[in-house]
Amino acid sequence: MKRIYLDNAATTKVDPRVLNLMKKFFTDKYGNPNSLHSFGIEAREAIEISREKIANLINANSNEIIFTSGGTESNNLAIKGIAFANKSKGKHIIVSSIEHHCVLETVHWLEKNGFKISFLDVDKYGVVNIEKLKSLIRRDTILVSIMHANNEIGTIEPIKEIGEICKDYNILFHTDAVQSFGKIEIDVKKYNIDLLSASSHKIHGPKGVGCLYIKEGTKIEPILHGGGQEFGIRSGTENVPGIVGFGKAAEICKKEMKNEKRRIEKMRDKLINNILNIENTRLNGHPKIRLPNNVNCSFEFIEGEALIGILNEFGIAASTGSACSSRSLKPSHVLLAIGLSPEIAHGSLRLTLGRFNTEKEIDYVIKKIPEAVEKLRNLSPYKKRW
Amino acid sequence: MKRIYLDNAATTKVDPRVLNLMKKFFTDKYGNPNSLHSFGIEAREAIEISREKIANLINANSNEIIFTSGGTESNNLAIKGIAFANKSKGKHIIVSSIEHHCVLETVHWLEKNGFKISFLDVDKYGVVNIEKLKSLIRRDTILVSIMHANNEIGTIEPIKEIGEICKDYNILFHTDAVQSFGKIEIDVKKYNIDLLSASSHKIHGPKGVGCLYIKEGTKIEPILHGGGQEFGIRSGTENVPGIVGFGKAAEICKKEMKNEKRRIEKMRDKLINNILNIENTRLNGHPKIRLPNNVNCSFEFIEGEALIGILNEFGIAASTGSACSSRSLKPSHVLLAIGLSPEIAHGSLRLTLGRFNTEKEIDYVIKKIPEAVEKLRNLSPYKKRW
Amino acid sequence: MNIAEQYSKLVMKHFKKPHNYGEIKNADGIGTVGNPVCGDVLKLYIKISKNKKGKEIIKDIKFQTFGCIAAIATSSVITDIVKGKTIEDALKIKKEEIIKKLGGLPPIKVHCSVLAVDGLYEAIYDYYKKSKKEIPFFLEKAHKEILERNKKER
Amino acid sequence: MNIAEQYSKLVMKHFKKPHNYGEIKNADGIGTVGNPVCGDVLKLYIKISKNKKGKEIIKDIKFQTFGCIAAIATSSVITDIVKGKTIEDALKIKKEEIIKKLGGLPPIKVHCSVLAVDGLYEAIYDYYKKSKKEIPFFLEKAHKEILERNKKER
Ligand SMILES: Cc1ncc(COP(=O)(O)O)c(C=O)c1O
Ligand SMILES: Cc1ncc(COP(=O)(O)O)c(C=O)c1O
Repeated sequence: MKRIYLDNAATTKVDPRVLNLMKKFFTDKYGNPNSLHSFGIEAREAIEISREKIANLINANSNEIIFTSGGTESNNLAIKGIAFANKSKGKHIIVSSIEHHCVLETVHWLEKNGFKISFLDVDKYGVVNIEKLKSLIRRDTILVSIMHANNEIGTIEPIKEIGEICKDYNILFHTDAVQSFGKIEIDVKKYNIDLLSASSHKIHGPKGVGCLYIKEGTKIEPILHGGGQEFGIRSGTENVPGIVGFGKAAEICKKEMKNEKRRIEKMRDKLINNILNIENTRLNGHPKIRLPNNVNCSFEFIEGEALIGILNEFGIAASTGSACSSRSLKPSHVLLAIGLSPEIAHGSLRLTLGRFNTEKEIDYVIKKIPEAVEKLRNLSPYKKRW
Repeated sequence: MKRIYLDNAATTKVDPRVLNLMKKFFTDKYGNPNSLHSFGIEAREAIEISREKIANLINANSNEIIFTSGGTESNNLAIKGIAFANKSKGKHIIVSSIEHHCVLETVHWLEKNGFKISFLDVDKYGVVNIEKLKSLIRRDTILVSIMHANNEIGTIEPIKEIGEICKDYNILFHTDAVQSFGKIEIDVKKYNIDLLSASSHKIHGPKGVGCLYIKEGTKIEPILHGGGQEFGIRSGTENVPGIVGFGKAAEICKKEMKNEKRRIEKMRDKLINNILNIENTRLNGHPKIRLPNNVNCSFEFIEGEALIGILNEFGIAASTGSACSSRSLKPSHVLLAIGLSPEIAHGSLRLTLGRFNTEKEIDYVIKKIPEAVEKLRNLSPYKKRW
Repeated sequence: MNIAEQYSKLVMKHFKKPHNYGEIKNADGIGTVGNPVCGDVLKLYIKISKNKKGKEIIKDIKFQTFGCIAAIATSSVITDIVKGKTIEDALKIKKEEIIKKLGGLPPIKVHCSVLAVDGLYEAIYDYYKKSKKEIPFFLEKAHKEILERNKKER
Repeated sequence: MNIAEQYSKLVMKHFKKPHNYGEIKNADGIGTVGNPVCGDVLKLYIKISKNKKGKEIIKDIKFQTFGCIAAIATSSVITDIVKGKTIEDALKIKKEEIIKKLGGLPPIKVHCSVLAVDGLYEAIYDYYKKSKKEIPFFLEKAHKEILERNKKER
């Protein structure tokens, strides 16, 4: 059976052009970039070229890019690294209530270790409350961390305004751009961003590599100590093929962003329009200010994991914010934060598009989703009302 | 020019069999192992198979293996994770003085954060002083971390004895086995090891992946917080192709260890014997109890970086413990710890063998090294004596 | 956690083609258990008649479920198990039997098998109630416990 | 840090084929600078004669170096620079000139160019001393500073 992958917010297929470039760094140019000899030289050159490509995509300087093992590590490094380096200045950090787990768990850990955390709430579309942000700022606030775009509902946050506020108050601003990086324009200078996290496997690059942009001059403490790689900020032998792949993936994104955005938005809108034709269905996230590739809907009376199960039988790979799909048996904190009742949160479906999705696939999906919903609603004790 | 790679302790060429298995996980089975659908299923299965292969190599259970981004992260996780989880019990940690930077820098960081560290010295061969170990143990000692084999001089430490002592005193024992894993036998049960670090790129697997063995029931705090992957101990989307490659690499090591050890030891001994024929030259590390693939010698009157430079011109990739090759301008702490004077440490050369080295290559190297040494000694103001 | 980690082939079989789903219009007893807030609601309909020996049996049983794959599969399998059984025997069912019939359930989904058993108890309780029969002590007790469970997160 | 990061093509050229290396048996002046503990020792030999105008020139110069690639390359290049120069002009050499002639040096290796200049000063100092000439004040001062530097880590 042909499979249709609509879970590109979870991870993506590596672009063959990316893999192609990576290959020789496994079995041919396999040196350690810290070695003196020719194998080391060619590996070093390769990662520096990648660094430039990444920097280019967000208007940074290449010495501001630190390679990590992925988005989770980048967020941990950004938040813990800034917290530890600035604890003499203050111990208060502000994050939004819809951050990714790796931000939330990190600040919870900091909270247990003497830091104070404020959680900024969001409106029904998932947009953070800018006025509230100002009121949360204290004299000991050292960091504001607010994601660029939400991974579940696709809402894009007003990071330019947030950056300005942080600048005015002289507070460091970190943004988790894992979902927006390479998909929509980012300019760290224009947006006054001090730290920015990105992950390779979300942009058709390989898994196991990510980066943290750190504005020049920003004091940060490492979280992985050792040989002093990555300007002393992130030790560990560099993942050369991974970094090369990430760089290539970023380069492709930059080149193709404009057209891809248009192409993917068109498919997104087609999906949304058709899904909303199903009765007792709603769109989650902002109707306009959302990622080009994100669709998130809730179907009343059915549960998301079961829906994923049926779609999977149809060859469609999708995701849900239902409790039943999580380890914790709690529905998505993001869906609850935008005011969904738990039962509606349980019935959510996320479809996220990528470079390799086609119009034809979308047409198939549009046919199959009502079928799947209908099948589960037929099993449900609630058919028209709760 | 054909190049000869003799820096396998720094990193290794990925075995084509490994890359071959990895490939489809980039562009075909590219799912996120945490996804519900079929892409997720196949990715999950793949990493669980890898986990078993890794566990097999060291006689662990597969739920005792945590995948990380490499040896550096494994060591950071082991030491910080145990320190944080046990700080109510005690804050004293013992490490050897010849640990890898990522262990030493980690304990230095802990020291700055309220932990007490004791450094165990070594004899002239780099073997830790077992009697001294016992005398360093205190009532608040929570962890002993001593490497299995040293990355510079190849000396193998008596970890079985250390494991017994730790068991007797009821102290956790961590060993950095990055250099020994897959090369010599390890049995975590027989050796009473509680935590063990390994890295894929040292055993002809891909860079950017490693693992930490954590004995079942051992309390440890994560250092990367987030989605709760890897049994909640190491968050972040799993590097599926990397993990698959690491597993395959471990499987090959297990299968071929016996023969490979013999083959590589033979080349090692040939190298050593021939190098020691050069006058004013000595072997560093233990003459017998050393890694099958490690050669480390010092040539008087010349400096290592220059020697690497000339060997590189001959197409030979090697490494040195000279200050000039390091960021810090300090010679190798390992060479100093075994009692070498700085000038002798500066003249050190490390040759480390791997699966793809051949007898023929070794013959060429044996011819070229005296030439290189001679060339530099001709430039040197010291010819026969300091 | 994903489907592979969680679910046996048998679970998936029941999920894909559930047995005995739907409503029984003139049911003799209906059990409704679970809580939509937790993402699991099961409604079990039973039809009672007597066998040759004059014992009451569950002649027909159907379910409606709002819930995950495991909830649907456990609902389906319990209808298989008890259909045709005497009420007496049906009341002997344990969650372990359901789990076994499904070739296992992941630990985090065991509560779904409890839900199925609860649903059956409640349907029988409802039948007793409606038909004004005397309700055995243990069933009265179970009923109270189930009401408690429905309020909490499962 | 590796060779690519550090070294220009010119550095590598001098390293691979150093100019003017070796000893001058009956040198007029010898400068020895650096410290083997730090991994850098340079010995510069000079031979002095007079040019047509009667000024003293460095007629020949050779070096011996125990040290890294940068140490060898800076040694080689300073011999190129000063060979044939008057002592007066030779003493005007700055480390910047050496670095420029090598197409740059990585920051961590700049001390090697200082070593080369020091070696030259010391060789000239030694020549003045041996030939019992009056030592200019600035050279005496430089000599003292160099002795200090030799003791420390460079
Ligand atoms: C918004 C966001 N932040 C962080 C992460 C973590 O990135 P990674 O999977 O590379 O660890 C993800 C994806 O999982 C994400 O969507
Ligand atoms: C003994 C030892 N420990 C730890 C490491 C670090 O491993 P990695 O390079 O995978 O971070 C290395 C190699 O660099 C090593 O040789």
